[in-house]
Amino acid sequence: MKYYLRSSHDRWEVEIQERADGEYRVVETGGEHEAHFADVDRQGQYLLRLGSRTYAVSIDEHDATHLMVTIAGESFQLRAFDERERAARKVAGGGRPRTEVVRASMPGVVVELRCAPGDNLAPGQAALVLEAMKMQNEIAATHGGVVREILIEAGQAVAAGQPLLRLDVPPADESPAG
Amino acid sequence: MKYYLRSSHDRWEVEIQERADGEYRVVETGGEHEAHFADVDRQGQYLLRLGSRTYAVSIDEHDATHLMVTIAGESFQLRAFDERERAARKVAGGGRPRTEVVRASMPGVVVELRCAPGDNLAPGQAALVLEAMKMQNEIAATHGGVVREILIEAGQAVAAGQPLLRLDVPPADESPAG
Amino acid sequence: MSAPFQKLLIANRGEIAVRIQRTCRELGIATVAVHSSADRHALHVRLADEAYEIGGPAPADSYLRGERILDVARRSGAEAIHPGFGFLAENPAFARAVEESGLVFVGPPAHAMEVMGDKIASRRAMQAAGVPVVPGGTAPVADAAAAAITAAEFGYPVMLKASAGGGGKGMRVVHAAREMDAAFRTGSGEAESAFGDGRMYVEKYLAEPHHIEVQVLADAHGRTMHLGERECSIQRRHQKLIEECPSPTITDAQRQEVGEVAVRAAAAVGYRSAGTVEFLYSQGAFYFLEMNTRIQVEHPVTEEVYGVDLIEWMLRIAAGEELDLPEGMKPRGHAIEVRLNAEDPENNFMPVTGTLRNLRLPGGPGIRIDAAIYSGMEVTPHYDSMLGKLVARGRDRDQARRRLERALAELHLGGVTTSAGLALELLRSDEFVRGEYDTGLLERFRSADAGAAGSALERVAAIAAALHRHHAGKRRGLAALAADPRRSPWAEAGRQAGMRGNGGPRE
Amino acid sequence: MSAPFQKLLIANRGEIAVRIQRTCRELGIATVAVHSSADRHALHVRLADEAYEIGGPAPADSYLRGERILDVARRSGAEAIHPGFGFLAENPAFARAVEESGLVFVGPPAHAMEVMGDKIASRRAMQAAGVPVVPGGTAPVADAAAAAITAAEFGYPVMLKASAGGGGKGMRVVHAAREMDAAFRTGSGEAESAFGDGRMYVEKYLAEPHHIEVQVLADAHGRTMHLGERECSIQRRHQKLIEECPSPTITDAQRQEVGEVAVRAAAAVGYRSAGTVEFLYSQGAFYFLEMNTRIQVEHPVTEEVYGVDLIEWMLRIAAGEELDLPEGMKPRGHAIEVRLNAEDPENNFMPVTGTLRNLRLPGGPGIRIDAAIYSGMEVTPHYDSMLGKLVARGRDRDQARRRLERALAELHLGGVTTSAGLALELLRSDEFVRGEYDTGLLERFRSADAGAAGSALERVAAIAAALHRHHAGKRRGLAALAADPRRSPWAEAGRQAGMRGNGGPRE
Repeated sequence: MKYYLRSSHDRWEVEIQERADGEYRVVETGGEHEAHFADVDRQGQYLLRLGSRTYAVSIDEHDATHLMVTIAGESFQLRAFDERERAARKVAGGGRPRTEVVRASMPGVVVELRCAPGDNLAPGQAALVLEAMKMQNEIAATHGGVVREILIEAGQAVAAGQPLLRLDVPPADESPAG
Repeated sequence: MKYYLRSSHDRWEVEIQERADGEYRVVETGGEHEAHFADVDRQGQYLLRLGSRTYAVSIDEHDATHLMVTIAGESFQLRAFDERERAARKVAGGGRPRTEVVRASMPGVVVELRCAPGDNLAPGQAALVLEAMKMQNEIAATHGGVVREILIEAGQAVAAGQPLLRLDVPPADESPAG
Repeated sequence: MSAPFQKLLIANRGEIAVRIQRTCRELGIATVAVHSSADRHALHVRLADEAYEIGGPAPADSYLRGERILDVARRSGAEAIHPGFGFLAENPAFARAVEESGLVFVGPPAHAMEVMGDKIASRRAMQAAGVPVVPGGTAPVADAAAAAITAAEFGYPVMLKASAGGGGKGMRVVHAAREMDAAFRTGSGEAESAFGDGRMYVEKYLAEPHHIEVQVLADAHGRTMHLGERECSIQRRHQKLIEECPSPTITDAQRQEVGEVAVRAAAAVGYRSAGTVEFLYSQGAFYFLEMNTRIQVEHPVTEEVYGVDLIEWMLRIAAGEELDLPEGMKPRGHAIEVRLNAEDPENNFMPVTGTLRNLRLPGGPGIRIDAAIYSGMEVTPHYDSMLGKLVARGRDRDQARRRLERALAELHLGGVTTSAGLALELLRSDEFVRGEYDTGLLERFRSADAGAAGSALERVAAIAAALHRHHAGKRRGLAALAADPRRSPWAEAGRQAGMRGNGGPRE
Repeated sequence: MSAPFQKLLIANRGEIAVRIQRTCRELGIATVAVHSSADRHALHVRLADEAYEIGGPAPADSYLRGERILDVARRSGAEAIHPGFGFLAENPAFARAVEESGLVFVGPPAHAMEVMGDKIASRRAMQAAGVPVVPGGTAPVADAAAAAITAAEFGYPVMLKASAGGGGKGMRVVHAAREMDAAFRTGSGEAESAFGDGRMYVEKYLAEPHHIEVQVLADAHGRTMHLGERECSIQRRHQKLIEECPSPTITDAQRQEVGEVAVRAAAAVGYRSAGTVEFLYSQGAFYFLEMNTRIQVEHPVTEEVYGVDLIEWMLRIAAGEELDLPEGMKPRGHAIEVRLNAEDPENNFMPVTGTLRNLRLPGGPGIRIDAAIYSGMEVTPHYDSMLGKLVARGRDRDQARRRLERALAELHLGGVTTSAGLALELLRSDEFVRGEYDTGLLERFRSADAGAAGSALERVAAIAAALHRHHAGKRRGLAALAADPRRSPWAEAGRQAGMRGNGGPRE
């Protein structure tokens, strides 16, 4: 089986052949490894051995393809696809969306709007200010683009995940993170 | 619902009326309480509130009726029966068995036999010596009685739980621990 | 050793409530917890002797309701109330109400709180006591235009601050006149929302200063002393992330000097209890910034290095005991603390919510964990994002830093994004290793570095992710052969009961 | 500060392997783990940089296979081997084999081990060096009859000891001649099995003595020093359960005296590395008991009070560095350690096996946990029953004891019976609180007290048990309405995958 991994700035292809329960042969750009991989506590702690190197790995699943992998205190946000999922994504036109919906990352109150329909927001540029946990938090667009629609008003309370605005994302080369 | 609890030296009857999810009225010899009881982590940690007193309770189940309850570092081995189970036990003739099977509490090697068929062992008296974890451990009968049968030989390796000898327990008043 | 009180109410939650409970249990003091409906199963409730629910999840409905808390104190027979930090800790009206109820407030006198709680009043009091302050206005400015006029006097950059402020709320750096409008609006709005007081004032902005604060203790018998300083220059959004004791920046003579200034500052307002005098240190000079009239988040680094229990001293002082620590205590070894916040450093430190799981906590020599977390705990938007603190001590700064680095590598908190990974990177940065950093470190570090990018471990993480997908896919494949397609909550409960109960009654 | 080695092989498992790894990580030394097939997922494997499986679960098939371990050291490029405690730690042949391979053995010279490892040879060496020893025979006795003759010389009670012994194995107290036969038989059998050497000798039995031991450090440049003593008088089955530093029994002058005797004892055998000289203390006099030529389980209490990392010193000394700790170091504060053993105090401390779950670990000021446990860990019969250690330090003995008591109340280790509850009772006993106890405490305490019987919490536990049954019954009742009756392992795996994977691939 082959898997396709992406971080915000890099990508890997990893081929896995299962030799025995928990024993694998792993082939990736960096080389081939005899690997052992085991779920040690059913809570998210894993042992990974590559050759003789060992790693205490913590894995937290956001969903099946979004994983946070932590090794020795360093955390990596990764997306992981199998061949079927990758094919499905290709058909859907690659990773970069044509529109971006900016959502509330947590419940709060919109205390300031910093854009209007038609404004062009750069990637990472603050679109509005959300007050939550007693802090004023700037909410930014990830891809940026032209503001098509603003879905809330200043002063409005919003729930976590609630859509706040919709942008038209300009076409570009496929970004590594999809 | 009424429950019957026993430790090695005491017994309690506890009646539980459910008021709302997690909220109970508890009636026992020591009085009546408004109680809140909640499983906080699905791993064995519970909150118990009796009136305004709160307790961080750890519960480990050996099986449905054998519980180890730990509060503030003090552990209590308890047996807990509901009404149906208690009735079944009464029919079965009370807690005290007519025969006792002494078992190996862990894997090891029998290095010495200290009794022979026909011997009368007192409760707690060592019947044999089992070597395990590099220690010589005396294995004793709980209830004691006359040795009817010895099921192993000195020098033999035994598995955890393996029956070692069988005793005829003399009749007696029902002991609190059953 | 006798207990200063028989029963104490702790008007707080989370790790500071548990921290106070620990000292109480050690001293034989029974504890009364109060909690919101969201905290019904929290660790501070479970570890208390008694607990009372006082309202809904929002702080205004529970932890800020002084009247209800006083009522619980009376009903439960508590003799004293410890407010922890945040919530009612620096509210003079609450402190007065406690004392007027005939109970003991474990903290400073209300008057000291009032003076120090007002930026402008405290600046005036300090100037009168001969304590150096940051150059700046001493009165609130009416609006952005007035602020711009004052700013022009000192020259940009200036710092806009909330008159009622603390914890960085409402604070804004303004680099030029054209930024003043937006900064005043959001800063004042934040202050209004946090303190119910949107007044702002202007101070000279010291470029990349050090944040150095002095721990003081004062008893009711006229003795005020200090327990050295803490360096807290690593901040994000004007909130501290890493703190250490002693400061790697100042000399023994400067420690003595700033300690004496802090004692003078505390004595000037008739201080009693534990408190912290914060200074900016820039080009060899200390400037009074504010006094925090409470126990502080980062108090453990002082405890580790001076061998004292500050919570115990707060309780003893509140009970009228004399502060009998020796004069001129010296720091012994070094301690560094990292705050573990549920927040996303990649997203401007936005607080995040979630359910804690997959916890792996470090141990071994020199490691202290102050937290109130457990697997299954909900991190909600109602409260501060700090989950706990990881503290390392060592014979010297190098050992403390290496131990903390080692412990962060062992630590894992799953279910939420935290600041732990960033803290580890900071500890490894050249500036931190050399002990030559100031409040600009975090920003410089982040603009120079794209986080863990380029780490040799990333490739290993990718392999682990692939193996995890493979593993999970295999489990799902097996499951498809046998599993029940229904996924109702009842069926779920049944499965769990079956797994835990070992299949039902058995004898 | 430079690292004494680049890469170290740790020839051990469990908490001591993790303890050594922690210091290595702090010093920048890469670690190589070896493990049995039973320990494939153990924490010491996961936290290592490299790991090699060396055989089956039984120690004789893995952790005792010196040749295989040496082979791994060569293959991995490790420069040195730390043996931990137990297994090969006091095996002179292994130490020699390591040195002959051109690697460094992190421990004493083989000759010192040999002398101290033989009870009779060490008694002779100590007598020659003017170190007082317990009155007794200096040659092994042929059989029970010969033992009885020697015993008659000193008068009963006497102590039968294994000539090759250590850790209480083979040791028997004999109160009268009629007990000699059985005691000799089981003691010699135990010694034969533990050490491959069943020889026994006889010593005068000191009634209820104190077990006091001195930590020594010696470098390769002729310096030998001591770091005070530990009181280890609370023992079960001749194995220590609670240890503290300093001893509450002896005076400063006695500390100095016994420390100097210990230095003399170590120097007499050309000692190098960390080691412990054990004494019995009875009626004002110290008697040499044995020297443990390794790091000891209870080393953390010394580390906490003297502020040193003993593992680091073992590594530095092994690398040839000079011991540059100051002369005459004084204890600062107090530390107490409780061993957390998987054993049943109600059943003569029999080791127990099981799967660890439901872990709740304490934190807060003054608490240190040295362990290698995790939820889901199998406690097998193959290895020592010690899961880890809980250590508290305080400014004085009273604070350390209160902190440890508080931490034990927070601790929970589920899935196996442990010694933690008994330790808590002992800490609360009058004798321990007063610091007036000897090796007879545990036995006196247990015969006077029926464990937790009569605790006010037992009734609360019974109510919790009833509510738990009710809760479980309700879940089962709900489950019966909806659950799938099949309970195959595949269906189980499917349920878990379903719960964890959030219902399959999604984008």
